[in-house]
Amino acid sequence: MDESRNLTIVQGLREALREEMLRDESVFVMGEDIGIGGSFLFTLGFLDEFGPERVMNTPISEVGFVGMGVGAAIEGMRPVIDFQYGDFLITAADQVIQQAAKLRYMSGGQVEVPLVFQLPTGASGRGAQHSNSLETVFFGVPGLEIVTPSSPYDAKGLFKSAVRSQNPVLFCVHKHLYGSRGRNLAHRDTSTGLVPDGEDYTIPFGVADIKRAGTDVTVVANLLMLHRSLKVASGLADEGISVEVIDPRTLVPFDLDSVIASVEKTGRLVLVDEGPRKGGWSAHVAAEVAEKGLMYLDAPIERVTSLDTPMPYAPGLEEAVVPSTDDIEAAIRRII
Amino acid sequence: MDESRNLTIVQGLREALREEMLRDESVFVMGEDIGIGGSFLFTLGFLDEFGPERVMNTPISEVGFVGMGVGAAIEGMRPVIDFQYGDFLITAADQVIQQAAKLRYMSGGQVEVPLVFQLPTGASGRGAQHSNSLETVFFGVPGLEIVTPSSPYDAKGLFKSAVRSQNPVLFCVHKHLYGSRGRNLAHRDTSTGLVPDGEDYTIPFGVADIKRAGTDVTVVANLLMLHRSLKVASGLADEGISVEVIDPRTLVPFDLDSVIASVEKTGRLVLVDEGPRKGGWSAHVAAEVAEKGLMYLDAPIERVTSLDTPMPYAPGLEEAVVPSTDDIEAAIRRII
Amino acid sequence: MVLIRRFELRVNELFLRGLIPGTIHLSHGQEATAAGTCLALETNDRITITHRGHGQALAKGVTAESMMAELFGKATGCCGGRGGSLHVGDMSVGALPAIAIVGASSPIATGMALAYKRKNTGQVVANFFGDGTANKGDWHESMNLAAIWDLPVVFVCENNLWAVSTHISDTMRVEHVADRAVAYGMPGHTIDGNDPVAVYDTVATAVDRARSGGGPTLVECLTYRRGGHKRDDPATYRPTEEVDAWLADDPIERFRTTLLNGIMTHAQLKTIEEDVDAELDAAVAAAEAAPVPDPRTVEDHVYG
Amino acid sequence: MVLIRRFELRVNELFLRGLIPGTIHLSHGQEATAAGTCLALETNDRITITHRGHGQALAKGVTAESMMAELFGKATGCCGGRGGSLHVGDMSVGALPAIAIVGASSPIATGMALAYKRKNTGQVVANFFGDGTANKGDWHESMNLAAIWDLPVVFVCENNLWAVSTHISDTMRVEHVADRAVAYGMPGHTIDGNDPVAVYDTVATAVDRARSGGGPTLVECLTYRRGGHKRDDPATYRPTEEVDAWLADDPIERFRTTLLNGIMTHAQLKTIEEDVDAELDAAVAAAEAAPVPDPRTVEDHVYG
Ligand SMILES: Cc1ncc(C[n+]2csc(CCOP(=O)(O)OP(=O)(O)O)c2C)c(N)n1
Ligand SMILES: Cc1ncc(C[n+]2csc(CCOP(=O)(O)OP(=O)(O)O)c2C)c(N)n1
Ligand SMILES: [Mg+2]
Ligand SMILES: [Mg+2]
Repeated sequence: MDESRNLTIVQGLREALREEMLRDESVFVMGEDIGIGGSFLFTLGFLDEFGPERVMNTPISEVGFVGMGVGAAIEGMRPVIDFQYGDFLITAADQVIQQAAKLRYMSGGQVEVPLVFQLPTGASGRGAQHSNSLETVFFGVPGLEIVTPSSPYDAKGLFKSAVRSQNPVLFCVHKHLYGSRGRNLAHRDTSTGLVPDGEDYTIPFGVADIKRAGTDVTVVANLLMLHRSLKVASGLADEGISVEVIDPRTLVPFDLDSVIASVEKTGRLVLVDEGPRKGGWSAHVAAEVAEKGLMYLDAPIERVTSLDTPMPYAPGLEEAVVPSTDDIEAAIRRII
Repeated sequence: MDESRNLTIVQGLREALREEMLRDESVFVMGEDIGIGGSFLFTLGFLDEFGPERVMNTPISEVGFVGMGVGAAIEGMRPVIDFQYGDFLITAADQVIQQAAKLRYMSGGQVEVPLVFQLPTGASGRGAQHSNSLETVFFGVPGLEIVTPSSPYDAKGLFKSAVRSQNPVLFCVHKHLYGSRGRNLAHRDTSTGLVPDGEDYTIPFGVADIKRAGTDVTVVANLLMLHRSLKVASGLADEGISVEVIDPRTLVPFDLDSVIASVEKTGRLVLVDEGPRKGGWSAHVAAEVAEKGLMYLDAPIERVTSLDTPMPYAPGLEEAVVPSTDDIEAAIRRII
Repeated sequence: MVLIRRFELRVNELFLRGLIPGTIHLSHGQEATAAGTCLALETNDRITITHRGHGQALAKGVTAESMMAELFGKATGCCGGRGGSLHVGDMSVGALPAIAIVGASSPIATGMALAYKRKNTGQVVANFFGDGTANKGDWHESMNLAAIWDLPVVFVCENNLWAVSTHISDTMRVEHVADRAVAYGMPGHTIDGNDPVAVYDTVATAVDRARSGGGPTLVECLTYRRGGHKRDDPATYRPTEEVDAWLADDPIERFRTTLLNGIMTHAQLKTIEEDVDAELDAAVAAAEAAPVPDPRTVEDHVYG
Repeated sequence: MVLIRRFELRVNELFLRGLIPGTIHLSHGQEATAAGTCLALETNDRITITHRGHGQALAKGVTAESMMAELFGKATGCCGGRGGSLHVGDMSVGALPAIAIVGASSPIATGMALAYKRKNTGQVVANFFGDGTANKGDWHESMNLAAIWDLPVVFVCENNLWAVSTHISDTMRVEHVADRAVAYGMPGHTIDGNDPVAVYDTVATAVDRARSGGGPTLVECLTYRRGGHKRDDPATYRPTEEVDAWLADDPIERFRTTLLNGIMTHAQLKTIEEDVDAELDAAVAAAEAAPVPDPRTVEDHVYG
């Protein structure tokens, strides 16, 4: 592949949205201040290219424009709604949980709601109200699809699938992984990557990706935690500990089969999730494995999660709450 | 105890609120149409006894009056907010998740938010938008306490603790368990019960109650599912299968020790939760046991939950979604 | 209007006989608002429906048969039995299945209007809502967004003075919901919602305006519930004088008088009533006979 | 006002030097609104603070020292380092730690006012918010609730014409936020927010009204951000003429001229500036020297 195509996630997303908008007239994007690119520069340049009808700057009215997305989707449009911080979607939770996710079902299949939310997620030094893990908050809602990409290649392919999905999709990207200009980019070595040029590929939902193969222990991690886990895995390799790192890529649907197949091989499972300890995808996966894969386990299932606190502001406190590479390594060592 | 004191849950709650309002001037109640008792007649007669200043009928403005509850609590009041259906709290999710739950922490302990939500929860034949398990929706939010009483005695004692708590409390009561006039009351034999007269008792949060002792398998269940589980347990007793039924009573804090102690004894665990399969308290408890109590398990951890669908209206479909006594019995038999 | 009235009374009866599960919110007394509004719309225009939505749905053309079956929770219902009374609707006649969360349909209607504008279809959507709904932030945001983007939506308030047991004068300091339109730079009208002609005229003007790119209008129709909020509510909280005055002003009786004044004959009206009764008899019979949904399909329609 | 201005410029500098983590929203240019409002309040009155809240907090009496330490994420900060720039505040001087979700503080302020009314304390709360916030349903619901219950709250809009990069004229069809007060039956005033005396006078009247049981008032203060929305925003979306006109109307320069007109001398003003600089030097030094919060305390204050 063309080495100049070593992109960041936001670049991959931007390409995906642009290509989808060129391909399909019904795709449009709305959100706050997206005329200047939005908070993570996801729509940088789009207003010039597509004009204000397809790149709609909204007032600060989340219930209003999320509900509008639902209505426009019902009537055949494919809205993409950009959030400056995914946290603000909580102010429109009813439109997500009670409307978007349920209208298809409660109408007996009469309507569908193809709608994508672009949601910066996770902690990034901004304190309690700007650090929710949206993929945790909305995890248990039937009718939603939830995507958490961790590489530019995945992000682009998954985003195209999101736009083409007939369901509401929460597309959650960690704030430290976009790589937008002026923003902190964590783990540049693993969080940037090659993306093919001009190829219209998609990545299906519900297919996990083994980001690193291994035989001694299975680690399932996503978003920022995937990169921390990869780092730990490569450190442990020097000691001869072989860690398999699985990126579920989508949380709903979740590729449980791949996780269980890996556990069957390794006998050990560590789940790494930036959300708080109570609930979230990692609790669900642990529960599923404890029911369907208990016979393969040679050790307790370890979960590495944030502490059950709101997110503190001071950098040292935030570090104490969110799983670190040390925490991940310790969990692996506990069961090996 | 006085046999005439065989109460329903709503009677227990009403007594608790009344006694707390008499005891403490700062307690007041607000909500929609509570002047006529509210949807489940929780405040029946309160307007006459306490007047409109302490029994505030609100407009349909959930964000507004929930936020007002937060503000009033900060300034030393103890608001109780009554919901007609807990589902409508989702329209005020930001005030719960981002404000009430976090203000104490992000202010460094400068403020506290003692605030109780009275939330009818679960499915009751009204279709998708009136059947959310609120205890699932808000389960993972650090800073909230979540209570799910299943008997009048517990309800009264827990409600008093809720009013006296310094934290925001979601007090979730199953719609089929109130026993309000004109409403369906499920499992009258176990869901009504004796409540002592004139005794100012409280039940602490985080202490599970063994509703039925047993030795072969541990069932943890709450709300309507507790009563279904008790029914199954008494049926299985005839076959000589001894089921221990634990009612966690509060989900946050959760009394994990009691569950693990029971599993140590029985070696088998079934969790019964009306919420959908993905997430919720039962996934969390399964994950915790798979981490901290794996060595005690002689069989996979079974979870019996609703299907991952919005709630359908037709009675036969709702029954297919929500765990039945048959589903619970089958899960127990699978691991015994 | 006669169909709505008799449908509601029939439903009430069936409910009391235990044939309809769940809960119901009847709209008898408010027929003129639903009928007048929907008459001003084309078939491919849309409405959004409230929790008190049977009348709105019938007025837009949802059949009594498919709706009755839905209320019975049958597979032949307009939502296949998945919706129930709180979610009736039929997209094939332009009636979005009802949204039972107060205020939540206003932004959705606004978004539907956005789609019409973008796709240049010339369609219009009427968003029904109640007086109590105008205190919900969702509604406020929608009014503003529709206004700034000149979207083809007509906001139709069924102001029946009460939100459950709470009188409008206890929830707002303005007299009329339409007084709030000015905050969004939108025209607002308060009209007699028990006069189907007045409703038709005002909504038709608003629809024309919307269709021609003139943007949204708020039409507030003054009307009244003839019953309680829902089936088990005796509505004793309403002052007798108010109830008496409004019940005396029955939209159907009034319109009957108008029609008998040279437009239609007694015999013609009688025929309408008989047709309606026959239609309802058939609807009930069909609903009773229809199969319940197959539980094995319960996971259909969660995802597409 | 001088303290606010210099605090903000100092913070900007420290941020660029990498000493302040997180993000910051500066309020220089808007000093007169914060100062005029808080001067009209008693110490035991309250304010709620926005994301752009340093000025509001300082005006209410939060010390530069405790706020600077908070911005540095230090244990001595007003929120013990748990809050940061987005959540500054100090209840001991009546400043509720800031709420960074747009619109969310309005219902909370309204509820605080309810407590004062119920407990008969005679207190008043001023709820600061921006022009962009008036499009949020949360705000709408609060305005209405405060109005129907005559609660002692003053809604103070800092209308700086922009919400991030979005001009007020693109988000509402009315010219002024205060034009919306009529929808709630509440008095609304639009005033020169760069004139501390005008702000003081109007807010003081509103506070008196609130304190005496007259209910809430909406005061819209026209003002301007001297910088971008946040630290990395060059604000190039704003038209040059608009920027030039507003920057020329500096509230501090203007008030200086007023004061020099016989009220204070150059020397006195100079002393103020020197005192402020000394205070800020001390605040920065203290913040730099202060300890970071102990990670072992990280789980404190989740529950009480
Ligand atoms: C957000 C929300 N809050 C509360 C309810 C419960 N509820 C259903 S209808 C209703 C009253 C609605 O009043 P109004 O808008 O005037 O309509 P009406 O019932 O008079 O037709 C209420 C409070 C709800 N469905 N949704
Ligand atoms: C609910 C919500 N949506 C979006 C944001 C992101 N945001 C922070 S400040 C801001 C602009 C606010 O504008 P305005 O109310 O005019 O205040 P100003 O910044 O001009 O002081 C936005 C969109 C937020 N914090 N909360
Ligand atoms: Mg009404
Ligand atoms: Mg502004």
